[in-house]
Amino acid sequence: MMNSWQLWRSVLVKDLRIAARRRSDALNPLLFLLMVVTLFPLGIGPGPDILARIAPGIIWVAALLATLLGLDRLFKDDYNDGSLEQLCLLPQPLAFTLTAKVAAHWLLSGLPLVILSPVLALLLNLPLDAWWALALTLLLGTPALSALGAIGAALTLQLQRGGSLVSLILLPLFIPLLIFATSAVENAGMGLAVQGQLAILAAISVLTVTLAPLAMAAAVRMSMN
Amino acid sequence: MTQSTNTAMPLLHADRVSSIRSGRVLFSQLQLAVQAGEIWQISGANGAGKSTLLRMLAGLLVPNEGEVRFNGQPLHRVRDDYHQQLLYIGHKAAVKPELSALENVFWQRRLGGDTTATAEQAQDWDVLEQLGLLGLEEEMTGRLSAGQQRRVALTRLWCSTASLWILDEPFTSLDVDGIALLQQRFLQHLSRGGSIVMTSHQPLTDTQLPLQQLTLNSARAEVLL
Amino acid sequence: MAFDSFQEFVQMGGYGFYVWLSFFLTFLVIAGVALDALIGRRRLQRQSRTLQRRRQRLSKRQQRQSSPVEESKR
Amino acid sequence: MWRWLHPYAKPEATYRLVDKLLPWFAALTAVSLLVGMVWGLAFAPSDYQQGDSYRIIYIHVPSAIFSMGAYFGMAVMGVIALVWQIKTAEWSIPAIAPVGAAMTAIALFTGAIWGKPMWGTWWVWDARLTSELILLFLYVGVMALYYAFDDQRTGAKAAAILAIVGVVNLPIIHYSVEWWNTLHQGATITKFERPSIATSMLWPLLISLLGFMLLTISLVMMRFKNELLRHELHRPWAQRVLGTAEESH
Repeated sequence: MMNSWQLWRSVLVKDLRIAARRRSDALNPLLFLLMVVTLFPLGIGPGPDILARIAPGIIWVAALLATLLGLDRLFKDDYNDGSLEQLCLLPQPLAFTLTAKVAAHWLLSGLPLVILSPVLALLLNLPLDAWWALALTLLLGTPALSALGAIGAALTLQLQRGGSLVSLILLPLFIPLLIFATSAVENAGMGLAVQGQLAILAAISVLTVTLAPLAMAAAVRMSMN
Repeated sequence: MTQSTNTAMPLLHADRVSSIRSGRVLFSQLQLAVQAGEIWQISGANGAGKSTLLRMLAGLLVPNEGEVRFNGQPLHRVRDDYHQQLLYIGHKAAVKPELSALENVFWQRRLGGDTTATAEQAQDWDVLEQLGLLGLEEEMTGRLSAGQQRRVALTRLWCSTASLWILDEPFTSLDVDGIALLQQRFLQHLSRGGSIVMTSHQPLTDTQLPLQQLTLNSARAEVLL
Repeated sequence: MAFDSFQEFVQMGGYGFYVWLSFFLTFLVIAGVALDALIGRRRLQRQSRTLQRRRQRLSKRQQRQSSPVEESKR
Repeated sequence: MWRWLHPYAKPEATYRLVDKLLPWFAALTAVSLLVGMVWGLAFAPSDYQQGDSYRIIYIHVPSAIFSMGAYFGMAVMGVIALVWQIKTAEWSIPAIAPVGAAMTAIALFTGAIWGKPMWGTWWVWDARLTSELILLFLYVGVMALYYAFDDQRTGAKAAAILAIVGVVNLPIIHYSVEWWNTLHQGATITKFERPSIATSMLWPLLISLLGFMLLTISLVMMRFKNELLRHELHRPWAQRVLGTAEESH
């Protein structure tokens, strides 16, 4: 019999392969993020001081919104073509299998954000001391975004137009991440310690990534109705 | 509405199951006992609850009343064992349009629990050849015709080791040859002691199949809301 | 008693507007929730009656279908 | 004719129980709220710093506490519904959510009204007000999710899952907002948390707390009765209760 780990890997590989063949789906949220970040200097004025001050907030809020955009493709296609019900019918635990899909989502939405962060920092005139903190907060925080987002996506599977509802139920849950991440970046810019915030972010991510699959599995089974 | 009181313990037993969907009683107190080596055709008008019954048998839906038993044990208690023995192909056939036919076959085999799987295997080619898909194996499945896509989905019947097949409208969009091929495969499966529960609007043409019928009678359905 | 006269009680040491506004709004919200529950019950009653009528129509039809002899007599 | 539907279902027993208890709870609510409010408004002494404006505390604090309490209760019901598959627990969630949201709304606007004379502005990003605002969003999410489903059973199950996810997050949100508040405002006077409160002010507050607890429970019971009837509308007992049952059947 196939063990859970083998199944996990093949789900991940399959999802990445499908994403590779539909590149625009993965790219659009990133382009959206880039454009939102561009809009702020245009709306507020290009003064470097004020931009640097609000940069962490802007980048993180834009990252939250970009995550929401990409959630649609997380389970919906698999739900519509019947793959998801096949995953429910496997002897391997569903909660664990679903983490493979979350991992694929993170590799396609969270990781590119981390890679893109120097560019964003540059655009918003973030001091050099702060951009590595920004990259670290994104690296530590985005797994939690993907995992929480997956709960929202799974809960709204049955609904035809779940998009705005997903934002409604998820954004309040994102708030702690936003608070600790932006504060870490701010502190780093002022040359203060950031270990505390980063530790909390890591703790939130670990907690979310371990607990969220249970809620996801319950939501997916509920959607089989 | 009730049939078959065999003395031997049935492989799969739906014991007085009822379904209430969006305020209507689709069926109630329904009895179905499937023995090893039997093939059952569930028939009934549109909306009579055929797919619902199959999903209940597969364990995707919990009956509103009654219970489904596998080897005498309630499904939720023997879920993993049951799912190893089960192959369910629903209305939506879990074929990924972004993957090639060969990749889909590989993925289907993985879902079937095959561990030895590497990307390309001789047996995959055999199966594709039998189903008349040779020469299309590198084509994206989304670009194939509906009947060809169905054939890709049905390759699972050739790869799986499951003893119980639950098939929702397997003949949909297949041509005459395809239907004949599938019925041959049914005979093979039955001769090995396997069992099949299926729905179909078409009458099965192969007279050798020891077909048993269960008709869902929607005229008796109660309107609740 | 913290106030000497009713007038003073209403004025709340100059904060009367704020205090009474919050009490009034609170009352309004609670009354709204309670009223909504009562209206909900009315709605359920209406739904139940519709349901009964539908069931009657259906059982009549079924009787007619099951006894065609009576049908022809009429 | 209805033989396949449980002859005596659990929801009916639940309904009878709630129906029997509700008048008692309602009466106790009325008494304790009346005592608490009259005592708080007329008899408790005036605060030496805030004058009589502090009397808003007698609704602000209880409603804030039970807005959280109701959410917690909703999550407990969600766990019961999902773990033991008890449908009446499932149906209680749409009964609790609007009441909790109403409590949250009360806590929010009483806080804002209190802020106006104290701070000169209707809205301050105070830790508790911000937490209440986020709590309101959480309630709105649960209710929106429930009403988005055509099938109420699925909707209730989805709401149950979301309520549980929310309650796990609630302490984290609460802590992070408090931390954020101290970070950005420094050690300013927090207007709601007084270091100590005089006993003469505390007693009416405790009675108001009791009153709001009973009020929350009574309102939930009222809505819960409706939810039970709504899901059981096709059963004879619900029709008898609603007075729409027919004689011949």
